[in-house]
Amino acid sequence: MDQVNVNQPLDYKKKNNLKKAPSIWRDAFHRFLKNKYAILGLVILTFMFLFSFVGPYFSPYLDAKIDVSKGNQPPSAEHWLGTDNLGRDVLLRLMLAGRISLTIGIAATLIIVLIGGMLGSIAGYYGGWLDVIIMRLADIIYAMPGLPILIMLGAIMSDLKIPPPQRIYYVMFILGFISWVGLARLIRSQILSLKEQEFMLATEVLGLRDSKKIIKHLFPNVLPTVIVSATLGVAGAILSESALSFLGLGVIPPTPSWGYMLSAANNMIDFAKRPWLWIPPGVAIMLTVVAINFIGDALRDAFDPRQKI
Amino acid sequence: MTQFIIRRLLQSIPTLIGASIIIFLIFAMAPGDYVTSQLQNPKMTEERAAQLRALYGLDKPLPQRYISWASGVLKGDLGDSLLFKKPVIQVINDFIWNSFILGVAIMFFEWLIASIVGIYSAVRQYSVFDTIATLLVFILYSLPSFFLGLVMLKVFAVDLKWFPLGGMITTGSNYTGWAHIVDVAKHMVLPVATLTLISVGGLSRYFRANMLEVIKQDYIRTARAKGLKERTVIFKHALRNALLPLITLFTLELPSLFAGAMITERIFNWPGIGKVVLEGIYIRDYPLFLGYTMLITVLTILANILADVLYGVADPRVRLK
Amino acid sequence: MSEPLIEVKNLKKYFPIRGGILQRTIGYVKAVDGVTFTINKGETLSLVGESGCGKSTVGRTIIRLYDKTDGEVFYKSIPIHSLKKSELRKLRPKMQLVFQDPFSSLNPRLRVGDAIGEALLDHGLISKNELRDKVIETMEICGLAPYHIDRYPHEFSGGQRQRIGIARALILDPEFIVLDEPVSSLDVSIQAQIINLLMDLQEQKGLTYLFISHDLSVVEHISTRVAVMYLGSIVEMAARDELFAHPLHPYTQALLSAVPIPDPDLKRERIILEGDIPSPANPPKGCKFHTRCPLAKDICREQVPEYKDVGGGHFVACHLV
Amino acid sequence: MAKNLVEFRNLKTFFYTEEGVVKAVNDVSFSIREGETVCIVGESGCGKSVTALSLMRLIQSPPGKIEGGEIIFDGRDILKLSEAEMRRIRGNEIGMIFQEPMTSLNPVLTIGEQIMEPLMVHKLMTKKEAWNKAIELIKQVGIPRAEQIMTSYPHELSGGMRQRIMIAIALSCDPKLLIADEPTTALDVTIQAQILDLLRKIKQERNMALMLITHDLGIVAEIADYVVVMYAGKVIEEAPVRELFKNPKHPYTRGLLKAKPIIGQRQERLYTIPGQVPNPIGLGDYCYFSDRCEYAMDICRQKIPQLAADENGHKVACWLYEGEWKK
Repeated sequence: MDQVNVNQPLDYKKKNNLKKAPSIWRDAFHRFLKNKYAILGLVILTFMFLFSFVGPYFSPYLDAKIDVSKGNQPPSAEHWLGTDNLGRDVLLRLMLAGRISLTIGIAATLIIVLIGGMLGSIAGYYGGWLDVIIMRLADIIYAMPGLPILIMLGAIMSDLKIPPPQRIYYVMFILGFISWVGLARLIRSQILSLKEQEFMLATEVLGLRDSKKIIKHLFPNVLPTVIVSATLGVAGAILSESALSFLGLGVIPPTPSWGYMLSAANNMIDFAKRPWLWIPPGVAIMLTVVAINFIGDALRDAFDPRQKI
Repeated sequence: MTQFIIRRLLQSIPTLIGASIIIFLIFAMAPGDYVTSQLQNPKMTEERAAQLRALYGLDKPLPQRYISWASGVLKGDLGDSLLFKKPVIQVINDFIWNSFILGVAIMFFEWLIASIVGIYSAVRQYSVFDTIATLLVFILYSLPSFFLGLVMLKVFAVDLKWFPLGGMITTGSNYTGWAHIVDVAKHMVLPVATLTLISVGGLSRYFRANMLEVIKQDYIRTARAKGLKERTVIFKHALRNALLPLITLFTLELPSLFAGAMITERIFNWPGIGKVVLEGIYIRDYPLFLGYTMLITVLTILANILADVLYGVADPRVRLK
Repeated sequence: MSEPLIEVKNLKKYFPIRGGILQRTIGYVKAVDGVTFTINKGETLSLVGESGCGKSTVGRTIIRLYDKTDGEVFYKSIPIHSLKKSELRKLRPKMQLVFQDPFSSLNPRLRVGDAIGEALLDHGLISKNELRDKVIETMEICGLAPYHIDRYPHEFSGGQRQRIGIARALILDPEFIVLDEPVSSLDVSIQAQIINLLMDLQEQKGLTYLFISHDLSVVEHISTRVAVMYLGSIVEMAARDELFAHPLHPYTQALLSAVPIPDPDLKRERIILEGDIPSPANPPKGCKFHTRCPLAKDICREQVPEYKDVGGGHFVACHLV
Repeated sequence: MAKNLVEFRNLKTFFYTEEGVVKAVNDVSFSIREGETVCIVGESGCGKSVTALSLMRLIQSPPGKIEGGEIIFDGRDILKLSEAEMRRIRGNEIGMIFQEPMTSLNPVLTIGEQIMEPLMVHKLMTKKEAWNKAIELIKQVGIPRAEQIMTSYPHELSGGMRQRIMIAIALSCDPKLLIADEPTTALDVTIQAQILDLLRKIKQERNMALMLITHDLGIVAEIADYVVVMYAGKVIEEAPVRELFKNPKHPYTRGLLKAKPIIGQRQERLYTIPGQVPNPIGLGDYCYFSDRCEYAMDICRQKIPQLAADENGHKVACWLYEGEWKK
């Protein structure tokens, strides 16, 4: 089939080799790195991760026994953040608590992404009565007040005498099951609008199999929204977990958590006289959540530069 | 319009029933109940406990208990609070209005500040104000409410002693009239400041995004092409459109006026429904907690309907014939 | 040369309007209200008309992108709308569609080479290693440089994107292509390039086109036969020269006289139609054009005109002809 | 010969984007006489709309900025005026209508309110006077049931009716100049005919200059007195309408005229201008059309041609017409 000389094709002056153009994800990554808030967020978050997961190995008190005689010492050379009422080093507790809070935050978000993502895409892609059921369920959960339900479930966990180490997993699932609705609705509405786009109609005309439509066309276009809301979701999950633990209904001793450390402020003397007990965990939560929000916002701009807000 | 309201009410009935079932199931999951937690005190004997349970109908099978509870709720009888030994309705009525005053004050300041900051930073985009405001909003947006509350108490109450350490009125004082109002106001400052700062971040970002979206529309360019003053273009043409989605947001926030911020009320020892219900949960006062959660769920559903109706009234395009 | 490739018999496509409390169907938008025509192999039939006349809906219903409400569509006497999903999928490569908007018809996150070649692979019509050469070959046929194969759509101009859309359809070696306003959103100089490309491809590969447009001058250039649509029905259909030389239906005459001609000295008496295009949700009774027709009589207001051949394949639906 | 109402002198309007500086309007000069209809014609991205927005000083900065040149309107340099003085001109001495009637009216304000606004701001009319004048204007632009239209909202009107309302608003203060930026591009051809007919009627009734921006040469032939052809931010040719169509000089203008199929004059194959409009960023000192031009000479790739007029005022910027010895 001789080549048709339709009109001389585009000039080849600017010929460059056939190397693959940088993928769309690498472009987004470059835009992400150009955003100074993102860098700030990344720095803080990496610090918090190192502080929590690597820090403890540098602490001399890693296997120190509880020694009430050394309790409630203010910050000093040996104990940079002083000691708590059981004589434990507050700095070490903070690090160990960080592990728990970060793990729960991420795990809860993964659950949210799993449930919300799946139900949202099924409702959006297949529609019909499936969509109605899922959305009806979402309405119900959305109507119920979040915090009271969390508190109630926390109280039940205490009654069921669930051992502290297992409680962490229950808290993750609870947080996940309560807050998947937002993401499900977001994904559903995005899929519905994508399905109207001409390039999705084109996949129908081309006769592509459903699997190809979902994996190569819908998924890459929904992924950015999922990544952004998942990132912001981690921040939300950490805040909820620490609130629950602060009320003594989430993670409870001996498992350390920032929220529970903060509840030290409930006793008047510690609150007024020993701020080193409860201020550091508060600052830790704030730093982590601010960092995650910076990253989430920068990701949103990186993926969709047009939506500059 | 009425047709729309009827349809939305009918649609929300299944949601309400579904929510009530789930909430009741959660409570039913609880292993013990009030009665068992009483077993510790010596006077309580086994068969006395059985009698009590029968009295409260705790021994019947689950669906039956749900039916009796639900029918009670429909008749407005939410059962008795175990903590206060009085009908839940009364307990709620006693404390909810304290939460309401706090809620109204918070919402007022929140919307006032957020609208000013949001609109100004949208109109003056990329200005110094805008960058600082965005940064500040970001930090406030990520603060845990209880931590901010504690810090406020520590700084302003304990150290500087500008404001009382908590509660609603100075203990032991029986001011009346104006003095009482001033006293309550003084007690309100810290909790209101805390919750306003927490919520102003998200709302001002929303104001800013909305204004930016509207400002780049064609009809704003038309308004400028008419030679109108910039103030008219922004406050008459742009703002009216930017406020539309915010009506929905405002209405959806109304239930929070009644819900009361549990944690903040506890930190500031503010005698609102939030604090009371929270204390109730520690001694497993399920009827009170159940009643409270249902009330908030109903209010949320009604707020959703009201939001759609108000949006229809405000936006001529949607004005439902 | 002229055995029919596509036969359309009394095709109807209604979109339901929901309303009332239970969102029951309370009416229909009769987008396509009984349309009959055939397209012979290697021919270009144009559907021309203004917005809301249903031309795009006809194009999409023929290849079963939308399911029909009534009537029949045959491709080589295969009833398209009664095929099972799998049978339809096998037939898809034979009938393709090129979209109007170059910016939304390409997946922004898929490389151009994959967008063109993926269907060929998915239908198993080619092996993986031969794919890249086939894509490059098709791109060159459509006037795209091979080194664009790995780029993303946002790096291309409107004209180039339309070429990618054409390559995506062409690579499947189709027999019939619906061109849904392919050049409407392009500049004049780019429009000419795409029109020439389409006509050359038709010549070499014996393609059959259904060309949908609102631009009569482009239609006159590219079509073999032309059908004029108004509010869901064909009001006139004839061979190109016949229709442009002797338009019989008043709407066709008005359409032709409304097209601005780039010749300042041309003085011609212009037919300006009054009023607006009625909404397809409740079209006028009798002849749908009677509300705007300068020659409307009483019969036009009551009776639907018969769509008849007035000689030599020149169909028209008007009482006065 | 009526005196010049508007004079663009070496206007430069640039846009500062992340990828670089886009010289949307790059040293543009032409003028519009009183009561005259000048059509600015060119393809997308040639700078025709930016020229009009620069005259109205509606360029959004950042990212846009008027870098240089002058715009003399009725004897005053628009670029030197204070914002307050400029506001007195906008909507009062210059009216403007846009391409998208569907989004150009404020969806939450009634039609009446939007027509009365300029009347009350510029003509200091009372609400009552403005109301009556608005009804009169609605009738003038050919819309029936004016009172009912006053209280209805934009979404209740069709595209054609909304464009008529835009015209009513633009004409409300009897402007000396009406700018119409592709007024009929988004409309169906029968509705477009109505709007063009209305514009012609208005042109006769009022001694008002009309600056019409379009990419459709058919519209230019029907309504223009004088034509300015733009390409990649520059004016490449300008002439009275009959002269331009009868004797097009610039290869781009000739190409445009041949590329558009014309009813009744069917060609076997459309003439095509190869390639596409150049990337507006980093355009150097050469004729921007050179890489698409059949007649391109070396000089074309080295130096930007200047606008030069022939004997009957037909200006063109192309080296074919400017023999090297003339310079």
